[in-house]
Amino acid sequence: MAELHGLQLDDRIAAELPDWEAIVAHLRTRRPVAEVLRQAAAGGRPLVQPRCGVGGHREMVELLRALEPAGPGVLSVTIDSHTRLRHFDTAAELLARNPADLNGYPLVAHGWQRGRELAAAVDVPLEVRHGSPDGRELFAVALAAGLTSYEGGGIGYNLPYSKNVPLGHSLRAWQQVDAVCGVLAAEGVLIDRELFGTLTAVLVPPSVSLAVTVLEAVAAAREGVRCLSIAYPQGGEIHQDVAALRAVRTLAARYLDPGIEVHPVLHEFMGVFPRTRSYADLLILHGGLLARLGGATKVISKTHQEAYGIPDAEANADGIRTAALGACELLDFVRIDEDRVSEEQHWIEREVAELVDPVLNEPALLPAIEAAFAAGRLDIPFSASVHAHSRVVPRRDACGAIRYAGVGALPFSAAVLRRHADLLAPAPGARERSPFEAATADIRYFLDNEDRFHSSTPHRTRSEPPQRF
Amino acid sequence: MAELHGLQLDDRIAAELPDWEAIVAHLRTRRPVAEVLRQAAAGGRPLVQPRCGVGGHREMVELLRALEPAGPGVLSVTIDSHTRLRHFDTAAELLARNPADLNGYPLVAHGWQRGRELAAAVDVPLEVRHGSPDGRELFAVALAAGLTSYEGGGIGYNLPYSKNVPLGHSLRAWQQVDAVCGVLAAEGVLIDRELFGTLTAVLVPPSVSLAVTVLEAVAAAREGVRCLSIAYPQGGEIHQDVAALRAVRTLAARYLDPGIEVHPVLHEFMGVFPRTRSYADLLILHGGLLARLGGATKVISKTHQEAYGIPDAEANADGIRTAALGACELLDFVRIDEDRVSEEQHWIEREVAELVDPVLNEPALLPAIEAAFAAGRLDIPFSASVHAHSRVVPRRDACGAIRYAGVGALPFSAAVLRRHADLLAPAPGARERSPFEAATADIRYFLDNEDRFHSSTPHRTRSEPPQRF
Amino acid sequence: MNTPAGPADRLVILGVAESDAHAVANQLITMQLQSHGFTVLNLGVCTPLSDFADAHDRHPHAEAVLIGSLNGHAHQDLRTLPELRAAGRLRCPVIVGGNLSVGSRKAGTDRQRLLDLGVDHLLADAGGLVLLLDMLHAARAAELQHG
Amino acid sequence: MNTPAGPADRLVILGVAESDAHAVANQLITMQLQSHGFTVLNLGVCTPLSDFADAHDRHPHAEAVLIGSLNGHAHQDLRTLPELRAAGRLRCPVIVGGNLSVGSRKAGTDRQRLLDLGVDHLLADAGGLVLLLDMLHAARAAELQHG
Ligand code: B12
Ligand code: B12
Repeated sequence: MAELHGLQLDDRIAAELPDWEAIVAHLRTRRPVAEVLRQAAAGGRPLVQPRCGVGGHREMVELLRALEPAGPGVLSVTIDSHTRLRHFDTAAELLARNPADLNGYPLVAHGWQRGRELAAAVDVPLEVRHGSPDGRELFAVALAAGLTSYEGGGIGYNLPYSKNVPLGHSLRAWQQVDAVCGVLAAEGVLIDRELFGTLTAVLVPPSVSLAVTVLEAVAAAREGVRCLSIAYPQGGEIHQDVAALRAVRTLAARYLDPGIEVHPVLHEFMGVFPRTRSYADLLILHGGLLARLGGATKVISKTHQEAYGIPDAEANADGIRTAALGACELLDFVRIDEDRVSEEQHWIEREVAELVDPVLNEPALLPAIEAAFAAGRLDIPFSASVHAHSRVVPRRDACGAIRYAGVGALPFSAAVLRRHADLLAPAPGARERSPFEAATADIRYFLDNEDRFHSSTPHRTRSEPPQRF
Repeated sequence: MAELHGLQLDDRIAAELPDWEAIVAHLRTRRPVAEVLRQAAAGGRPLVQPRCGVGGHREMVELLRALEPAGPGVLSVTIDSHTRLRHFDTAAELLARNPADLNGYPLVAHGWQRGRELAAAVDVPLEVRHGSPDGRELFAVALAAGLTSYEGGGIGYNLPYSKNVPLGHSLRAWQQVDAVCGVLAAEGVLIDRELFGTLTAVLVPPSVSLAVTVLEAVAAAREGVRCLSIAYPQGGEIHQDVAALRAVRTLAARYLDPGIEVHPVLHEFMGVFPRTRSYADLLILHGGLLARLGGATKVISKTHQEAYGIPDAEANADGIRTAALGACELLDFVRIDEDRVSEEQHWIEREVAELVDPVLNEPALLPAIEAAFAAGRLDIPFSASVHAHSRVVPRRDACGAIRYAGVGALPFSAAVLRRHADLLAPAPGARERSPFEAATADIRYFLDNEDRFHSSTPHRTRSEPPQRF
Repeated sequence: MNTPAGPADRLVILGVAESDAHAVANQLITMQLQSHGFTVLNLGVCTPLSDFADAHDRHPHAEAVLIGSLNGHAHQDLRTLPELRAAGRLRCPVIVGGNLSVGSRKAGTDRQRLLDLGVDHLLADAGGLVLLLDMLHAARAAELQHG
Repeated sequence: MNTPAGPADRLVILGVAESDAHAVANQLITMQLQSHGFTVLNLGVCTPLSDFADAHDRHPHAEAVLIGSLNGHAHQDLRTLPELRAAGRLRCPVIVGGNLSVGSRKAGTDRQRLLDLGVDHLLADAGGLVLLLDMLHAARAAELQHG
């Protein structure tokens, strides 16, 4: 293990990096993502950022250049799965053999010099998006490449992204990353740290998402992080989603030092996506509109190829434009039932408090988080990891909003439990569904909406199942 | 001149037609458009109808079949310009020489038998859309073909569509058409008559559009017409447009027998259309949303190729879907500033009353209409015809709503005039624009919005001028 | 030296093709040319080519005949141009502008067949119109001077 | 006659490929198979192929090994199948399902190269899974009977 300013790194990777002063000097020459976010926040319209990453370097440069004219505010370097899991050798091997087989850009295998080439290829600044339970090496390479925004956190990049990395390990790995950002911030170099509240992306109740990001944000702030992007995944019911996005700001005001910049980020719908271009485009546009109504600084766009596979550049550029259109002037007239939003926001904030306050009241934050997940007092649905109980059972109510049908050991008050039970009370005479049927229907929500749309007139064609191989 | 039940027709064309009883018998076998409209009105979501017409018969059948799966509620037989102007021979000649050179389907040249083939080719019923100052022959052929919906009126299909057809002539031609519909209605065969409030389509003040259709509606009702679709062209400012659509119903209640079915119809934006697919699609979607908010029974869709030329089938199908998406469930949450809408609606209704009441108070309606246009007490902007003064000067206000910068001899009250003057008062210190500059900017409104959208982020590409030859 | 005619004397004949009722561009172009000092004889929409020829017969000093066509029927509506020209009429520059064929994807042949009819200039946009008229005017002045 | 084993005895081994963390389908399929009476040994996400082989060694009567792959890395993640099979392991039907290559337009070759590795069945959707398992089961029963 080598060390880069407190960051413990694999020796081989550390050996390739420039020294700390050179890294900082180069970072100072870059336009920080934090500045772009601040501008967007001031302008009142969310900036749009796509996910994008392909294996080959030349292909990645071309991809970024192809997307820039669509007007993203930030571009992504989305990392492949092998690199995320620290299988750097597999990534390097596949890169040598068949780069098109990689589902992202293996930045560690390419090395920081190529990272700088990516950053130089476009005017728009870049963020590294990945899903590494332990993202230290990747972070070091990204820093050396001059990238000023880095996604991830010890909970959100562990539980959805790996099977058996102990939370204690990931939380401490990310603590080191945050501490480096703290050092840099103190030197005047601002790194935007985005927290992945999206989690397993499918039917995540807003308070689960927000509880996780609040805890990660508090942890990051304690290490000196000064710019935080807090991401929430669109669930599909707009009043709930607007409320959740707005709650990001109120929760930040409650739990964080006011000197920290906080940017709510919307991840456009991350579940099973519509299959027809027209309905997919509507959902993408709808996400842009939601982002504006919810006061997000940034929206991560989807594409009409989402159901099929990693999108090509054209579809991705279209997605950026479509999301931006949802947030554009022509729809500024749109009002929403504010009473309903306030009601949702009130309960979301209350639920988050019930989840995080006991943890924050413990003397040591990271062990308290670990213990809470071990006891199921914190939990996420559909966990990939064995380190969350996954006893939370999310269910859509009649309006499509995501409620708790089961809370496992989450320490919710009776009032909260009663509200969810009431909201999920079956319509009188409704047929009982098995848990499997109910989960399937809730997951396929937009697919069913899409089918209903396409078959609402007698002759309209329905969507076809995606061709996947 | 031959006669078909009161309809005076060119001998050659009349000679080809089946006799009246055979026409009526066939009409009885068709599903009337009126029924489809009634269903849509009850369902609360506008049905979508495209414009569509190509010269060749086989091509037209294929076009209708290609559009049906996109889910239109009604399909169009859009007629070519020669036929509209009763240049039946030119249409027939061009049909023989090069059908692709026709900008619509020359139904008279093809004949009623082929019209029946069109109707049989699809399950969705058909409407004839044209723009004939004198549409009697075309109507007779359409009836014989079994088509149950026919667009046009003595004002709206004259002033925008020809140079020098006296209003007296067109009003009486359409009176005959309406009278035949009245006879049919009395026999239980309902023909939907759509009135073209769209007029010259560019910057038409709502009260001009509605005044014309109210007068045409009253004239039609007096002849016995029982199903009226009243079309209004989207101007681009949503509160004004919603108000105008809703005013269709209140005005109908005020001026028409309650036994007459009235359907508000929205024509999606008919002016200079955006050039990029993404912004064009947004405007098409926006029109669908507007139609639902305004309570339209039907929306006539546009396509992303509008700026370029008559759309191909694929673009047209996409336009149908996109308009329908704007009116679909996923956007049912959208609220609008209802106070602003009510305020607009109040003034629109008042203006319409100020325009039509003096005319309706005259003893004979058609001569009164003629006299009012001759005196400029009724008028339209950008008239194609010498029989309107075209002294109405429309101008967009700061919000984009269409106001009167000049009213010519329209008999507006001082209150109305003052309101428009106030709304158009230039911002203090604003540079004065020439009438040409102002008109150009107002006409290019969505083009400018589009450019602003595309250049709102530094690297986004702007729209290119359309390639037109 | 022959002084070119001052703008006040510059007359153009404007109108829209026979089957075409699109009036807006026609009225805007009138305003635009007038603001540049032209006298515009506007024949309006739905004007047969023979009416343009008649107008030119009445105003032989008109600099150009400007015909708008938006509905896609330009070729059919201008088909008698060769005949009229053969009869010695419309012997001034004929400038055609607008949207000159049916459909949203234009072929080069659409352009060519209009030129083949004898149309002198094709413009997609009215923006370049004054410039074109000025150039034609200057060229004629030069011709008169040297010719 | 050999009675086929009742559903209660039917065991399948399920998991997600090595580089892949997509958990939702995995958990739904578990529910689905359990509701059809299967016993599911779920190895969860990010499971190397050797772990599937180890599990099969421990449970040789498992009817099939079901591997999900959604992230596009199916081929790389299953590359050691020929080796393992050569070593006499994983000698049961291997069924792979999900989204089996990178990109939104799939080539026929993506499918073929998985079959070339020795994958027995490819499914895009879990809908047909029980049917497939039943067919394999019936075929094996028939084999035992006649063989
Ligand atoms: C939710 C989701 C995530 C979540 C997963 C959370 C979790 N841990 O479960 C998060 C956000 C973490 C995520 C991460 C990533 N994801 Co993801 N994700 C999705 C998404 C949106 C839905 C998947 C889902 O849960 N569906 C619900 C289940 C019920 O449906 P399903 O998975 O399709 O399963 C059905 C079939 O596939 C089949 N099936 C599935 N498994 C099996 C197994 C067997 C044996 C059988 C018979 C059938 C079968 O039957 C199921 C039911 O019908 C899809 C896109 C989409 N809308 O479909 C992308 C998608 C699968 N992800 C994708 C990718 C690439 C990734 C990442 C690599 C990031 C990246 N580079 O973009 C990382 C993965 C990191 C890693 N190490 O694997 C791509 C795959 C691309 C490709 N193949 O070309 C997709 C298609 C998105 C896209 N269009 O780019 N993802
Ligand atoms: C408004 C409009 C109408 C109104 C016209 C009202 C009126 N009387 O003026 C109404 C609704 C009545 C109408 C009717 C029809 N229309 Co129309 N209409 C339009 C629309 C939406 C805008 C036109 C406009 O006013 N633009 C504003 C002016 C300022 O711009 P412009 O016309 O483009 O003019 C510019 C240039 O073209 C050029 N230019 C124009 N004229 C000239 C002349 C000269 C000499 C020069 C140099 C330059 C020049 O300079 C101008 C300024 O830059 C266009 C589509 C669009 N969005 O562009 C369709 C459009 C022109 N119409 C079209 C058609 C086909 C028709 C119809 C035949 C119906 C049909 N089959 O669909 C009928 C015409 C009937 C007839 N007899 O002609 C098509 C033409 C298709 C093609 N060429 O392939 C278009 C393009 C719509 C489409 N995409 O299908 N229309």
